[in-house]
Amino acid sequence: MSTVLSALLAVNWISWVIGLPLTYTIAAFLSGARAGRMLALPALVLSLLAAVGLSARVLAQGPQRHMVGGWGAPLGIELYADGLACLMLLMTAAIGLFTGWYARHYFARQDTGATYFWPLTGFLLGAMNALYLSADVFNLYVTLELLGLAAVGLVALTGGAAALAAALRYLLAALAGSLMYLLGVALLYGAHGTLALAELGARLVPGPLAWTVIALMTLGLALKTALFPLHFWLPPAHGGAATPVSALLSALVIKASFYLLLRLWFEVFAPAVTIPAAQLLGVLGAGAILWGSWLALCQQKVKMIVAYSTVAQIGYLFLLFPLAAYAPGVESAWYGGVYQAVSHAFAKAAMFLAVGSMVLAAGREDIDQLDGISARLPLSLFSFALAGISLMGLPPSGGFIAKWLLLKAALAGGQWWWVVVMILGGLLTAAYLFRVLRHAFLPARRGKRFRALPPALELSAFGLALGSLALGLWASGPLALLRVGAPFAGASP
Amino acid sequence: MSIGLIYAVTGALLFSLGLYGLIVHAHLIRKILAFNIMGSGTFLVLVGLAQRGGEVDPVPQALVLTGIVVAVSATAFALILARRLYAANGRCTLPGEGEA
Amino acid sequence: MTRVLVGMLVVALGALLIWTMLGLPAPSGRVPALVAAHLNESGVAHDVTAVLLNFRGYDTLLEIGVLLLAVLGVLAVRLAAADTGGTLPPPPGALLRAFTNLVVPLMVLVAGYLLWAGAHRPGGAFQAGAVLAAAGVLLRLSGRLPALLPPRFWLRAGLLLGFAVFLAVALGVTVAGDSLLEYPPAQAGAWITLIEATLTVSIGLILVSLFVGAPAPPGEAGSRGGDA
Amino acid sequence: MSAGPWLFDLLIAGTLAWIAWRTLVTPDLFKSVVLFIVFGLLMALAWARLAAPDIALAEAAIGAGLTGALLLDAVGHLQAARRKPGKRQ
Repeated sequence: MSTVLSALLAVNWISWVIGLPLTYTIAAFLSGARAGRMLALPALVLSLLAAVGLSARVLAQGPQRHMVGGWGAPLGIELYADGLACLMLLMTAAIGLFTGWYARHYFARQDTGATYFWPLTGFLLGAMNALYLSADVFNLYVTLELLGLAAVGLVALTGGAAALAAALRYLLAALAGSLMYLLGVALLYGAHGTLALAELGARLVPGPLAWTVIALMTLGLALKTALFPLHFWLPPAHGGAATPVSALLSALVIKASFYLLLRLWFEVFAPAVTIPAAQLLGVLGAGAILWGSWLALCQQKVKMIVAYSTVAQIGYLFLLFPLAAYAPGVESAWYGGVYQAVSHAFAKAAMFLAVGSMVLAAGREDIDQLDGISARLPLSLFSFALAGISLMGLPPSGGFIAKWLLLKAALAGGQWWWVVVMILGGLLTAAYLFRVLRHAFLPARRGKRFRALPPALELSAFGLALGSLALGLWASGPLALLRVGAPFAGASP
Repeated sequence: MSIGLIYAVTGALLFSLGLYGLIVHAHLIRKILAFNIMGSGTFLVLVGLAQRGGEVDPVPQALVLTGIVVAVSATAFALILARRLYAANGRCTLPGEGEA
Repeated sequence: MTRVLVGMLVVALGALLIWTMLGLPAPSGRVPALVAAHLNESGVAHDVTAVLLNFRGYDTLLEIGVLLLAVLGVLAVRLAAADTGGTLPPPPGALLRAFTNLVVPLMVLVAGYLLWAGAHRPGGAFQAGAVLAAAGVLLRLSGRLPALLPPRFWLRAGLLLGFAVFLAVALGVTVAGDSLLEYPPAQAGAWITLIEATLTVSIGLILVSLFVGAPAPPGEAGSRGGDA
Repeated sequence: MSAGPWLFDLLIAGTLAWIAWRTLVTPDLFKSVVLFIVFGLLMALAWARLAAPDIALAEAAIGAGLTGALLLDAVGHLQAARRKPGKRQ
């Protein structure tokens, strides 16, 4: 038994985490929509297993370094898997699996766009896995572009003028963001002669170059993460896409650029970042929470409510930066911010899938057409409510743990004003979520017809909602994984 | 000032010009042109700055080759989206940005 | 008003960038020295090719993915049948046909030369692929490339070939126990030649597909009858 | 290093910036695209001056050639469509 285990631990999981989704993409494009659909679940399960295998290895042996081509930095590209990377990989694989399950049945119903959904999704997941594992700033640029083009392709799948405009707006924003990031890469290589994250972290010194690089890269990645007031591209893209696409984009894709920002700020920029810069990110985060929640409250279309909710929830991620700027709160802030990224992913994917089912059943997208949903789709509505608990930050949910850690950091650092923002944000979140629930609990109007849905559409959303709950009930596991190789070794949140 | 630095400075100018065009132009093809100019500027900084000492550095040269391929991919995709949008609603601009 | 504001901001950005760059000390030259030191282990004699296909081959693998994604995107955002009018060439004149007859074989030769040259001097799969694509565009303009798209099975296989071979090699060498893309030193040259040759074909096909524009998806191949 | 090649590089650099500016502000879209292709060819020259012949080849073939062809095709298509009376569907 132990030999089997040690053999499994010795497997080169990093290669497979990246290789499996890309191999699936080739198969899905080569053999067309039907094969793509049939192979999706096996490929997604294998990807999840590879992520689990890598995480087990990281838990057992500590962070893993992988020198692509055997060269090592600075000549070659290095990959690096620590607890943070593993948690993001697990999140991506789990949400990819449930969303893929949903999509199998969603696209069986309405076939437009199904042909290219599968290969594009394979690229999307492969690009995210590659991004989470890369330890080279230029290689990260290539993964960002791979991710951006795959995401835009998925948005455009629906066809129609609105989807095309949303896709173009998204594409132009993503390209501008990538080029700002790439200019930062050019300055870093020019100044320090290396592209490896670890080496750059050791060489960066405070000064005009460091500050210019920080400004360019942070601006580019904030644009890609849709941080207020750069969120203009997000609602039409996320709210207008096909439902499984909305879930993938809102839950996962924005987390990739946020993750990169986190890595850069803590592992490369740390010696040169200033407290005002961190406070500025926090102020924008606060703006996102309040403005995004307010706009969510004003929307008429259900999917747009969920999309604006993403704009607001992104704000919490950015509170991490000012909260971590003062020593007493730094650990809680870091763990809280990362936990917010993961629990928001599960809750938001569940919410988009549940809302998508409601829209599909009712045949309309407007919030006042949801009457009768509580009787017709109780499981979807329940999933929506469970996910809402996490978004509001109520116990027992992953969102509660995340916001609790952030509050703890705010109090430890004496920054009470962020507490006020978080409480206001929670109240606004409750307001827009209850607005949806209220409409859904109204009795169906006379003669209203619903489309029958395959149970998988409801069950996959429910699975994700349970996941967002489980993150609150069993938080010690993910937090233990996060601790492996965290910027503050050995400490617990 | 070395040859490398001359082109790196030019690259910074082109990046700024391109960014300006990308923001202020409403016409989609102009935005795509501006993006390409911004990209060329970035590439010049990448190679020029690394070669400011006069020594040839093959690494940034290889990175720029990769970057050029990425840029043409993005351009082709953006153009097809723009043409398709024009076919759908007869406009060459994004909604809310007006016809310029 | 917006223009003035944006203008001031980008002028400030440009000035900041230039001021930053002018203040930098001379580069260390560490990485170029490393490239030169390991060039003879890379399997090729030209340094840029060595970086592209060996030292940083992983970047190139993902970059072919970006190219494929552009094709996927173009296919996904297919134009309505009426809209392909712009990409349809006018009936070819006799001159164009004669020119094509003369030039296309020449271009194939040039592509082959560029591919071969890449191992020891400037050139390689990308430039060769681009020349092949130009030949394809010429054939297309003179009406010799009927119904290239929508992509049937074999065309899709051609589009994927370079990426698939590259990925298979990258993963294949890990099964033997080494890192991703770690060619056995003695065989590096052979693997790179295989990868470059297949990449050239795929890059050529991908670039032509991007130019030919958005066709109907494979599922509708029968009903549309070509890309017109 | 003598002043001669230096001046040549400054000339290329200045022309690049000027053509980029003209590309962005020229009212006629078709002329803009033609200027952009000229810009790409000048970029190839700049790459040659930076001792980067690989990029010069790729820039001429892909940057100026293919991107230019794609843009010309798109502009020609849009202008042809615009000349027809009524909106296309």
